[in-house]
Amino acid sequence: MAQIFHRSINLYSKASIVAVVLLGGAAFAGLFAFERSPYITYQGVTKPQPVPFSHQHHVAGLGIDCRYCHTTVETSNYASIPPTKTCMNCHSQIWTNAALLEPVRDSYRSGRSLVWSKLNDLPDYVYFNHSIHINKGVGCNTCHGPVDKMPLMYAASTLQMEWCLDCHRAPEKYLRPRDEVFNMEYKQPANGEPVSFDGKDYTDQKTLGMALVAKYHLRNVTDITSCSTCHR
Amino acid sequence: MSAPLNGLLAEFESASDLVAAAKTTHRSGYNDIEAYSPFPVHGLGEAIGFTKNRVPLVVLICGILGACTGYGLQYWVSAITYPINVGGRPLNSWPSFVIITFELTVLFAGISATVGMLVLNDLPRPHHPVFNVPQFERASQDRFFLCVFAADPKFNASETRRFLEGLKPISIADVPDE
Amino acid sequence: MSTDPTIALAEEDREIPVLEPGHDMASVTAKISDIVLERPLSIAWVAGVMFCSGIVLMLGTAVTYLFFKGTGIWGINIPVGWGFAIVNFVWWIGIGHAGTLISAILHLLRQSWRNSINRFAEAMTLFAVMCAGLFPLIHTGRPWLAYWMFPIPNTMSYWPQFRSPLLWDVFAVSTYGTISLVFWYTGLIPDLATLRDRASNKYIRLIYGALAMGWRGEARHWERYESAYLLLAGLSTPLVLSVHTVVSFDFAISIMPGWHTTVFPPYFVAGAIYSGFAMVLILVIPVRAVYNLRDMITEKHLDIAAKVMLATGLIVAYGYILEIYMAWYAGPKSIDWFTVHNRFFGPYAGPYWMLWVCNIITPQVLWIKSIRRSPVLLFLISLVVLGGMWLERFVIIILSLHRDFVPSSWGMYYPTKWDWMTYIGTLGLFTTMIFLFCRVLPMISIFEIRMLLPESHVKHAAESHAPAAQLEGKHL
Amino acid sequence: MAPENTKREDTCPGKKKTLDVQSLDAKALDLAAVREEIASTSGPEYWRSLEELAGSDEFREMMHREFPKGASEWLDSFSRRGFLQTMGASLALAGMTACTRQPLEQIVPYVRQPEDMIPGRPQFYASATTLGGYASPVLVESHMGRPTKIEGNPDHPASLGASDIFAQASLLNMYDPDRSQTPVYLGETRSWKNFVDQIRTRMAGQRAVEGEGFRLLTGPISSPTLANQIQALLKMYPKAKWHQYSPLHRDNVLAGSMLAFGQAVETQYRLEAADVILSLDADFLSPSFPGSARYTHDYAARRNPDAAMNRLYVVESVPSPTGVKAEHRLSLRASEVEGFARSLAASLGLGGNAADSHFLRAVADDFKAHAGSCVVIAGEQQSPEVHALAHAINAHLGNVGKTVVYTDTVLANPVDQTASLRDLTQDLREKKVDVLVILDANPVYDAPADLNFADVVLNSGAGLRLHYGLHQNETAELCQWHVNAAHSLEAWSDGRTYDGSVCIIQPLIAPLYDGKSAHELVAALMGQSTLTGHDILRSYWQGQAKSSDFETWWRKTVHDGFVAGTAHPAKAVTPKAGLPPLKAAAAADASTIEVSFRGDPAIYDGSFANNGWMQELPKPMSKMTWDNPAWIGPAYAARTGLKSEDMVTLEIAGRSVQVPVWIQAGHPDNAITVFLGYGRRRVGRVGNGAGFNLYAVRSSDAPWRTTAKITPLAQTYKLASTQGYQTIETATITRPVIREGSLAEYKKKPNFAQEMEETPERNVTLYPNVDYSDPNYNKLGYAWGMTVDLGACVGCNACMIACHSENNIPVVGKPQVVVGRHMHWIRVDAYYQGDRDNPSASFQPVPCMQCENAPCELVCPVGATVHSSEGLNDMVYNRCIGTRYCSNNCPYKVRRFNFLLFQDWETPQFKMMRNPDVSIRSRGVMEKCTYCVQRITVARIDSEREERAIRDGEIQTACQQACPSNAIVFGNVNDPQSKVSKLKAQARNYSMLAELNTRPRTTYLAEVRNPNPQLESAEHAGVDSAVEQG
Repeated sequence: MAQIFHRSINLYSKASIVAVVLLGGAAFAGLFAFERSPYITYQGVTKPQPVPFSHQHHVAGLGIDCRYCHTTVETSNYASIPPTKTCMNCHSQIWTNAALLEPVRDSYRSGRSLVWSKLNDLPDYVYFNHSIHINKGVGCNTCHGPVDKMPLMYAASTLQMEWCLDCHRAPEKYLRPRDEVFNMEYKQPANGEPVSFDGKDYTDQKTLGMALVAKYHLRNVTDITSCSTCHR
Repeated sequence: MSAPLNGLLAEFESASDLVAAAKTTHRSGYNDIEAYSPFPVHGLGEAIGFTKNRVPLVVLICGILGACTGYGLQYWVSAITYPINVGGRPLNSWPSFVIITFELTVLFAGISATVGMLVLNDLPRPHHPVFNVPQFERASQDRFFLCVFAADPKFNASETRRFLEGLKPISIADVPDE
Repeated sequence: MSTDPTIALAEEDREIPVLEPGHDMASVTAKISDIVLERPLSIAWVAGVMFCSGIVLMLGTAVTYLFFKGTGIWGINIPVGWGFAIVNFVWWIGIGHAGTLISAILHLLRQSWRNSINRFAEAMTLFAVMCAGLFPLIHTGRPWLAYWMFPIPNTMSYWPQFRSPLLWDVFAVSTYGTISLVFWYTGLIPDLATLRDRASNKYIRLIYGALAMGWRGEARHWERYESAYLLLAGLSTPLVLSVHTVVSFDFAISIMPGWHTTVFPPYFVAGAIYSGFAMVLILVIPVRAVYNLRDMITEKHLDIAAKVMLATGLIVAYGYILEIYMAWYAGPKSIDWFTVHNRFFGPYAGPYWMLWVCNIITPQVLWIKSIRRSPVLLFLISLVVLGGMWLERFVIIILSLHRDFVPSSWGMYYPTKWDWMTYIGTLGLFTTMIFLFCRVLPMISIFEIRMLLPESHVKHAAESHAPAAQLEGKHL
Repeated sequence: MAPENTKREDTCPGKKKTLDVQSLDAKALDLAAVREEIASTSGPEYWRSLEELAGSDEFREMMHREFPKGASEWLDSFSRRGFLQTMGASLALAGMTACTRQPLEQIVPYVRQPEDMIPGRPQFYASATTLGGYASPVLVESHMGRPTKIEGNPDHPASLGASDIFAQASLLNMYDPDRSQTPVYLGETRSWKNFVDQIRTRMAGQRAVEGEGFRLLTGPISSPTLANQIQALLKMYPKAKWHQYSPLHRDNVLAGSMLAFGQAVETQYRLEAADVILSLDADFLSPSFPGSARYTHDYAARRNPDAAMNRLYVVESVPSPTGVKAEHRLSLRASEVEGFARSLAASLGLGGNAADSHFLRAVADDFKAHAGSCVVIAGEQQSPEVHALAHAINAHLGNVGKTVVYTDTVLANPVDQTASLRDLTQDLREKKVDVLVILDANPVYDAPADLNFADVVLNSGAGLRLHYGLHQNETAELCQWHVNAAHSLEAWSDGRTYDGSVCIIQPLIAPLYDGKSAHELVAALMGQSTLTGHDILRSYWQGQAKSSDFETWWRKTVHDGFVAGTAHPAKAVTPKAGLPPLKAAAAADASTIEVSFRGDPAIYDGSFANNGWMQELPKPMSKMTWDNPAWIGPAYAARTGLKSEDMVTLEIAGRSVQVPVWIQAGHPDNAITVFLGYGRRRVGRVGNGAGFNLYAVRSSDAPWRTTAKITPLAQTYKLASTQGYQTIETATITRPVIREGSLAEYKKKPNFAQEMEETPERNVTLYPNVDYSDPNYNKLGYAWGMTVDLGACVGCNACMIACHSENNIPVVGKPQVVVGRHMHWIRVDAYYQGDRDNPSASFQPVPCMQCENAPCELVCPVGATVHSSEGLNDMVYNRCIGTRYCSNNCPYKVRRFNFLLFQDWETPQFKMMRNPDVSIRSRGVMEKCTYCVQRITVARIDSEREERAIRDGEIQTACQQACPSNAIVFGNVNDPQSKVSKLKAQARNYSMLAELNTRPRTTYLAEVRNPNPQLESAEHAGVDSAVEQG
């Protein structure tokens, strides 16, 4: 009987098997990467807005406090997007005829709302409450990132469940004193610059975090990783 | 017979003949030999001096590996990464974890048995010099073959052929290398 | 368990061998492999495949519509949350048991007769498990999320819930499927080599050649091969017993009356083997006739299979009776009493008594040797048993659910046309696969048949070889 | 090599080919040729055959049958939902998976945000809803300007925070997409302005003739403002007439008070002061009874066995929740009740002669023993005589002023509505009418059949027929003009509650289809079309307000929701001497049986017919949905061989209608009860064609009771009862899920309920128990639990509708209910025990038990239902893959599954109506009661922000809040001081199916009844045995 296969096939046959296995693994890994990619999460992606509003200018430049516009952030689950009126408080005096602001003025005249694209968009089955996070010492930029350095706003975090859990499983990693919550310059304590809280200076986040957890009566991890904390 | 010789292939009528022939060949100092049969023939392995079979060891190791993976996975998921109260049961509800542990043990061991066998047998190997010999196609049907490879230090085309003829095969063929 | 009668029998009647005399290696090889390589396509075969794949199309339709509309197209409701889907699942899985049982357990027990039917039974197992595996997937409300049942790292960093019997099922069934496949393929390798070497068509040779992976039957290979095969058998034995045990946990672990019973595992396993052997007979009887394999699958095989059915059938009967006994023991105020009462006289009493007729009463005729050896009768009885086993699952699932603790929530379950289409569809899928299998792979393990031949064992060697061979030796 | 040769032969390639060829094509013997042939033919053939398949009729038929029809078959009740939608939703669902992309969403902020508005936090406004003219005070929850939920007004004595199904469901009425959306003239849509112009000329014409041909038909009205407007209208058109009609009128009550006192008075009951209550066919615990919310509260307050319990006797002709609660129930035909009343009066010494009976004697003695602290309540459907007798007895026993109070009538200008409508019809017949204005009434549908109003109206030649209402209904069809009404949540108005106090109805939202309020319409009739409802209301109250500073007064009034101090004062009335004369009763003819007419418990007179919540609400006694079968008694059924779902022809005075029958346990023999309000033609997609129209056989001279002939038909009709037939087949409950005992038993053995079933030892377990009080496990130490007092529950279903509304529960439609897929998170089970003709019955509300050892959680393969640290059995919809295993393993069967796409993802109105704090579940997902976790979360977050603990009672579940009898109590079981802990500590507290060791957080307080020792021996034995074995 004649050879059916050429000698080289011996190598190929083995190689192909290995290759299939490797490719499978690669595909899997790729999927994971894709799942977390900005394409899916919009992390760091700006979206078209009626007005190119610059947080950098308003926060860093003018030093306006977050709560001037996001009025209900301490009292409600929504931080709330300011009504056109809030913009007009200033812009009826300054930049009164900047072309950029025409949509705002038009909205104010016509009573038609500005329509913004939502950037930090949680799935509808997730119930997030701003007020309690603020109250427990979660800084604005802990989740929203360096807003004061964003000419155009974008979501700084993936807002995926694993991201939420990262903090809910160990809040002490991120907490800060309440009076620092709205401070965009706040830095976590380091040997160089300690953070003082309750009259004590803390040089590392761990101990500070623990102190805050105790002080602010944070619920246990078992409590805040219970499903109904966020899903109902 | 232009191609370089890879070995000599003797064809036998029955399993018994083959075993006998293999024994003699092996005893008379040929080590790089191989016997071929259409079904497992008892004692043929030792006849050609095959002793250490590592398949069981592979299976044992993979089995243990499977067991650890099984319980480890369940324990890690239920008690470490996301501890959560399910129906008032403790986080490490070991009785519930036995089954999947068992399943993974069998899965790992089972796959390793076949894969191990193939790897140790150096399969897949679709091409092999012996296939060059026409009558070898009956090695998978009803004939029994004994091959002495040229790689064997004691091998000598004419010597060995004569030696094999002494074993009363049906036929003897050269195994060309190409 | 099931093997005691068969061993006994292997001693007892010698007159019918497992392989009719007059065969030599060449002839068995030729006979089996020619079915694949030489036999021309018959109109009947083509027609059969066409018909069955038509039924598969129906399955496709049913499943597509299911995905469009949701499980509501079925008859399920609250309280009866599980209907045909799970009934069929358990039924198919049960059928799937014969294969591995025959090839693994009987291999360990050195039952030579299994050599002629194990290949076929294993194929049947694979296809049955295929059909079974379909149901847990499609019966979920959101099948596109079924992958959540597997421990895959994910952005939710949330994982399956390992205390759930359903999850045990997922692992048990997929392990069972995988191992059966591996076992089957391992057994095929030497035969694939044979086909490779006998094929006259170049392309066919290429295909079988590739599948055979260059098997040459080297002594060393055989040594490793045999130990691997033995280990696989050793591993599959607890596996096959565990699978239906785990399936039974779906019910036994719950707290529903009629489900929460410790007898379920053994009784499910027995039932599985019961239906498995029934299916083997249903397939083997026509096949040995059509492909004229009566000399390799002899009446002896039928006889043994029948006895296995008889034995397992009795175990199943014991299960039924135990349920009634338990109810009696718990007393008339107990929920168990009510459940049994509801089975006897409730709205589904019909199916329940049908079940007794099919599974317990009919098979008793198998005590008669002549019936055990009459293919036609065996075929019919097997059909009845298969139906009975399907009814058993229907009774266990629907009858237990439709009336439980709180009377206000009692209900009824009526299957819809979609339930039936899905069920019949899987039958079509199964038979299609069998049809194809018959034509592309050796239905009988050629090399293991060779080992049944007297010439196969080495004469001079004093120490015993495959006792099979000895056995046959005595016959001939 | 012999074998080899043979082999070569039989497999000779040549042979093989020929074989093949023959099988393919006999003529060609050469393989190559054959190959060619195949190549050349196979292609085309293949395509042809496919075309054939696709083109064949069978194929088309198949496609047709399987898809469109199959689809429609499985669509839920709203036929507009189609295939595309299913796909759309599946996509929406896919959005629930982990690795799908969020769709782009938008934020639309206000331009000028209202000061008091905090996005994300609901606001509550006091208002009122009306039913049959009577107002019930409510608080309306509003999210960003969308009313989403209706609660009772806790500050108002008529509600005390409770609400009823009608108030709750009126929310859905407002969002009903089938509402009339524009004025219509002869089928063409017109504008309000256009209408005003048209009508001006007409009314001018009437002005000229002093309203000679002007008729106004309204329903019963309690609104002072509207009444005042109508008076003004009548001044303007002196010769005009004002008619009132509603099919569920209270004519007999009115006639009764005329008979007894010679004047129209309102009768109020003070049940908190009543030790013994006798109901003469009065279903005063059902929400359609004016003041039922308060009555239920007062009644239930006296059901605590540790305090002084009241005792309820019910003599009734139609099984009712009130009858279920009775200690002693006497089942009589409606016609026999008067006889009983007379006998009672006699045996109490008011003259006449008493037919003596065990029951009667017991009641009489009990009454004598409790003179001044007992009360007789007569039913609206009972004859004036019965009412007069009731008044007499109450007066005789000195109950007046104690348990009974008389006041001015709540309805403005009460009239005999049947007579009033009869007059109108007369005028129409005589062509006296030129302008007919029908305000919020639907006589074409619900007028007594003998008036055949439809023809009369059509042939009346009235030049202007105007219908004003929420729907373009049967009446609108016969009117030239239809004006779309504003819903009471959309417009300013007012109304009186049963005690006469005035509630201000304030709009929660601008009219969705800018409908007009009745005030505006009447104003328009007076040529004041520019006035807004708000102006009208204000100007009226400006006149009434006894306050110097109207603005503050008005603001306070609107804020509180009612006008302080407007409750009617008690009124001294003296009953006429002597008993009402005995009317000659028509001799009952053997071939006929007695028919009673009743309003439907859920859809009332038909005005809730297009309300999916109400259609799917299981009626208290039969658990029937979507239909109104006629009730017959078990005895009658046994005699005639009728079965539930059999169709019969019901013939009354020459008119006949076909209805299915339902065997109702406890229904009197030789009688049949039919329910009005169904069988509507023009109400909307939900209500059209549901049930059977019984108005077709109702006559004006016998609106509540008459005799009929029944002839069985050879056909059956599928009914959708959520409890199947178990309502009358509960013989074989193996564990007593409901437990009750008599007061005596309770005194003897307070924990009788617990002893009915053995509860497993807490610590006999392989596994350690979870400690919910451990601060390391559960920091704030809350462990939520609930008790349900079976003694207090009157089965009014308020909890079910409240839950429906709070939790965005979908309506599934009749076909789905039939196959057992209704979605109620809390259900009220009805159990009947003992003699089927006069059974002892009980209600049992069943929400999720929130088991600590939850069987459902254990079996979920993906962990979609797990326990929260506070002991809630969380259901995570977005994790659920729908194996339904949890439901199978739930012994209480409280889990509900979205078998199909039950939720409506399209209709914008419904989107507005939904509670934004609760996920909308879609296809393939399990759902269940969550203890209103959204409310818990809000309360917890608030308390944490304020750094305090949640106060006991701060969290109310929707069902608890609605419950008029306070049967449901929710709270923290870790806090021994909480109300719920105290209740759980009571001896009669028991867990359902405790033996299963599921450790429910929801437990029940066993019902304790206070039977009259004189009668108890007779009845209760039966019940107890039923309970024991049962």
